[in-house]
Amino acid sequence: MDKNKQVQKREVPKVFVDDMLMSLKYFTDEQEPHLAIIDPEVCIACKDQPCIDFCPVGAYRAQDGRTVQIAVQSCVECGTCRVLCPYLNISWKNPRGGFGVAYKFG
Amino acid sequence: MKTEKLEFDVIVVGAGMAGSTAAAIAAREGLKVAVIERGQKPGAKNYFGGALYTHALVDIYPDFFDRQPPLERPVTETGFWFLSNDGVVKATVQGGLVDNDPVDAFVALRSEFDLWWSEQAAAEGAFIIPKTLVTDFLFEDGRVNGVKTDRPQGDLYAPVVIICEGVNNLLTQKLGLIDHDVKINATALAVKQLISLPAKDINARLGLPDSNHGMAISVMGDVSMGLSGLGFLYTANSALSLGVGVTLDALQESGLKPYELLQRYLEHPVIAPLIKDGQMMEYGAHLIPEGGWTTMPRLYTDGVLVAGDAASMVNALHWEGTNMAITAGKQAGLAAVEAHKKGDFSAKTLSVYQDRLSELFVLKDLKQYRKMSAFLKNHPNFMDIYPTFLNDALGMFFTGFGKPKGDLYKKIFRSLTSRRPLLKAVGDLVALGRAVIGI
Amino acid sequence: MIHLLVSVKQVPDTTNIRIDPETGSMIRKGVPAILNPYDAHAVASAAEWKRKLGGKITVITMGPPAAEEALQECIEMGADRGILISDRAFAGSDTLATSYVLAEAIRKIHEEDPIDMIFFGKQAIDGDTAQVGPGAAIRLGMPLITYAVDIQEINKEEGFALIERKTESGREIIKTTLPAVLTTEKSIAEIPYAALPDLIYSLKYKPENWSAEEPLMYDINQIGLNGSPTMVAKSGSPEAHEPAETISVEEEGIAGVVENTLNKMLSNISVASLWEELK
Amino acid sequence: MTRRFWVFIEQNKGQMHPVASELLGVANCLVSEIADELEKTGEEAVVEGILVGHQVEDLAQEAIQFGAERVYTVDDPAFEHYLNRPYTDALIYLIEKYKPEVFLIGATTLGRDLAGAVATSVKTGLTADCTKLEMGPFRKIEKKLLLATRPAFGGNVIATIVCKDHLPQMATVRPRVFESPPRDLKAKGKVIQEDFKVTPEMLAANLVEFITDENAGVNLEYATVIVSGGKGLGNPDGFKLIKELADELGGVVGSSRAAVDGGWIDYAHQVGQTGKHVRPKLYIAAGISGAIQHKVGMQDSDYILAINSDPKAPIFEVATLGVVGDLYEVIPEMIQQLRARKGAQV
Repeated sequence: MDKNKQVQKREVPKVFVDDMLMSLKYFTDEQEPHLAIIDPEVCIACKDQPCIDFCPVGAYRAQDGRTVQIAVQSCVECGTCRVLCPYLNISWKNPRGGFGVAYKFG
Repeated sequence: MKTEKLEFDVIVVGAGMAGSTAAAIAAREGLKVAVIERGQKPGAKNYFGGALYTHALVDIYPDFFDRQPPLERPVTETGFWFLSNDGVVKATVQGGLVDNDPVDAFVALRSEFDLWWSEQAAAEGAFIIPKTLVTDFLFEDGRVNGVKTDRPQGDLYAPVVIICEGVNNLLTQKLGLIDHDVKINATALAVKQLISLPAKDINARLGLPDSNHGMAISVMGDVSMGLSGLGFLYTANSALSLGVGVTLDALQESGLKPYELLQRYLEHPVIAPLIKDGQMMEYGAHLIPEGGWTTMPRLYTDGVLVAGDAASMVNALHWEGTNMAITAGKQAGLAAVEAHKKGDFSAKTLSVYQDRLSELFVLKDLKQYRKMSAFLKNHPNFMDIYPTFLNDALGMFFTGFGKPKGDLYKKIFRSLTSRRPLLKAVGDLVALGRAVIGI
Repeated sequence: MIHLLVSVKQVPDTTNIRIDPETGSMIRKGVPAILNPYDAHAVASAAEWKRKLGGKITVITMGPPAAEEALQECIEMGADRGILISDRAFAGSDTLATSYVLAEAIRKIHEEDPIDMIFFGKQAIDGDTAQVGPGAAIRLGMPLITYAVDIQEINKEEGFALIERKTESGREIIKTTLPAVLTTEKSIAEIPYAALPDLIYSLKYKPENWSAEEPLMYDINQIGLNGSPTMVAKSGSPEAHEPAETISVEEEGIAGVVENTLNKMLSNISVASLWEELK
Repeated sequence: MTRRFWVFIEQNKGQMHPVASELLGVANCLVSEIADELEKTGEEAVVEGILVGHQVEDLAQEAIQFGAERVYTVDDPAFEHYLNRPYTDALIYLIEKYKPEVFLIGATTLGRDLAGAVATSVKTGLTADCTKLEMGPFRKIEKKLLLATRPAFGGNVIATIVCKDHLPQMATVRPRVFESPPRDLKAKGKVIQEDFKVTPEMLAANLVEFITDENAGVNLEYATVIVSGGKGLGNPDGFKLIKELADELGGVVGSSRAAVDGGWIDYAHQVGQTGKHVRPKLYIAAGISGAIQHKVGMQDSDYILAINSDPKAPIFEVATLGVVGDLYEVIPEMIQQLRARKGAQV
């Protein structure tokens, strides 16, 4: 018997990233955040703002549609934004010693 | 406030696989070694699939297993799973050549293991300084003779600095050992979930006789939705480690959210039952350098050596990264010892580091596979057409009962050629062969 | 030159707790142990006054051997001497027994090297009882100022200090004789980013180990289980409620959803009575 | 022998703190729960108020009207403003004189400060921030004990604690965890003046100055409408929108701990286990994920409206009604429609 039913492609489920972040331990550096947008105007002009999608912890969010803000305390320092931002508009440093994510399992 | 200068024989930047190894080897030979780790503790910033390889571990500590290392399950079954949209072809091997004592690979969790691995280096005499970020180098008449950190009075001096800073090699770039940042076509972003499950459920669902058996699986096909990337499945003691890595440029073009791609993988009809009623213990993300030879920085200069991910020492196809880091860490440590014996820390003396690595699998494999990341980039069909074809072919083959086999083979053949013209498919195979052989 | 003492505690990080569904008890594995945040700010405050007036800081903690790490963190922030009070006999101590153990240790240190000010963090984030500071103060017969948000002055010569504390109704400035016991809020001081030499010193520092017999002989009837009038009769995870009725903006559009929400909300009796008064 | 159930009548400048009346209600419930034992043993149980202050006679009557059969008062100018040492010593004196069985104190900053010192001096057990109190059997102990239930480990565990072989069994309770009983203006009860002298050495620490705090006006605990914001606001100025909605409903602004820790709003607004415990008629939670530590502080509200863009946010577990959407869309629309509805009626 031929299985010829049209197998439709499984699409991508909608996930709310905060549910993921609940599992992570951070030592948040309130005094010196390690990420910053160099020139906010560039983000407003940026057509598709890919950072909102490619960041694995969804730290980049567009407030009222255009201005992009970074939830720095969620960052896991993977470095993707530094190199994938189409305009290299992110000032990217490692957090100060001892701060940032601290994986419990890894 | 104490104010005298902080002087060491060797400074190692980063207490990961490469760093703690280099420190242990140098300290073992009597050198005064400092390891500067930016995390709260060694292991806090490290994340992988993944498995450690026994050959490298026992090479550093012959009595490795007597030291009760914090490992998860031994890998007794390994191989490939080719996922189609709703099925899988499992090509795994167990027993036979894989059944060794000790086993060739162990699943591990980096936070616990890397901390333990750094403690072994401390036992050799290395001094581990956590919670401190190296921000720059110190120079004396043009030569590196120490590092600056982000702490007040944060300078440390040593004639040899071994950089093991990981994939985001900002210091290596700052020193000019490489003229570009991480390449988006030769680096993958991997996201993973560690899902806790009772050990007996893992054993039952994966067909493992007991908790002393484990799996390390490379998952290809539907997991990356045709993007160039790989999925994986590892069995921890009472948890499953499931993740997927996708090359950065492919990720950007797709517009996919990494955690949603991962969720889709976890909801795959073959995967979902494995993790039913599991509780997510931790989600994480990390870059994997896949450029190997093509994105490797200069490995040494006056007073400086580079090892591990910072030097792109990862062979993605074979999931080899930690063993390369350990082997390179050892050679860097030995090179530092020799330099101290000679009292000369010039690039010429330190070049022995690269010579040694060239004779070992580290540079040999990376050179051989130097075309691999480009190959995978230009042949995405290995990520969707062929895995799906494999599923269809075997699916038809094993349900072709009572039908003339001649037609069956024609249908199987057509299920390939309808997706990929024969000549092109043969061409792909040849290209794969060449990328693997490295010609 | 002043001598300040800070009593600290290593606690499991309660923001990352996982509960074992069967036993209802906390899953220890993978839960990082940290220096109680309120105590860290207390040490930071002591370090500020050590810099201002010169002197030294002693930190004590009662806990398992692993609590040594918490003391190391205090040394890193500027403390000079760390004492770990650890003994199996202390296991199961409730706040009454704990305040006895800490108060007696402080008394012994005070006899050998008079202390001017004793700090406790406002509470520990695992127990949240806020009873150990007040308990120790009464046992030592020293004045107690809780919820301190700022130390305005410490005057050793004239033997007084001015402390600002915060209550629901407002802020009080208290003048107290010395030595005194403070429990402090986080705003008492910011945690410094230690200089490298201090961090290195703390990594090499080995705290002193005190037990139930050495150097102080504790009364076994006042420590551990037999020194603890309170005990846990039963524990479990809070019962989960089934999720409420939810309406989604995506499905009904913004105006429709809000309309629907207000209708439902204002039809609830208690909310309705409110709404009447408001109009 | 009389089994005494005591309640500390906290007062400030002649005003009785409502938590005292709430605890008088609880004390009377506890007495009713041991009625069977009283019958068997023929003992008598009584709810008594403990009032410390200066010129506080009329408060004693108020305590009686909320359910105290008897009130012991300690009146001295030194008690006019709360100081730990004199209040503690006065209570120790009364406890040693009358030997109460249970002693309930409001978990205000004053109460927590006082209870810890008193419990340690009389060497008894004290359970803090209880969310449930009842008299019940415990193992083979002959008399029923006070079963005090409270959250531990940041609210992740609910523990029931007993204090055995030590009296009084002490417990502190957050304001608004229990309802005040109705006030019976015709209630009669005895007021007993205790003479307790304050000695100078009790005043080693004394008040120099008192500054009323503008945020102190935020009486979150007794507000009937609270609109709370959390990290979901994205930034501090999100609280302007929260304030606008709160004003529209005649309510007060609350917040999650994460917003306070981020320095977005003063601690006085924090609702939750380490903040205020509230029980308003209407509680609106906007952009609050609903960690257990927050839910513990507001789940007793009559009506809870949760607005969150994450359908799986834990806050929806305690909400009466949940709106899944962007608060920056939902709230402005709510304000508009509320004004429209008000405009239409007036």
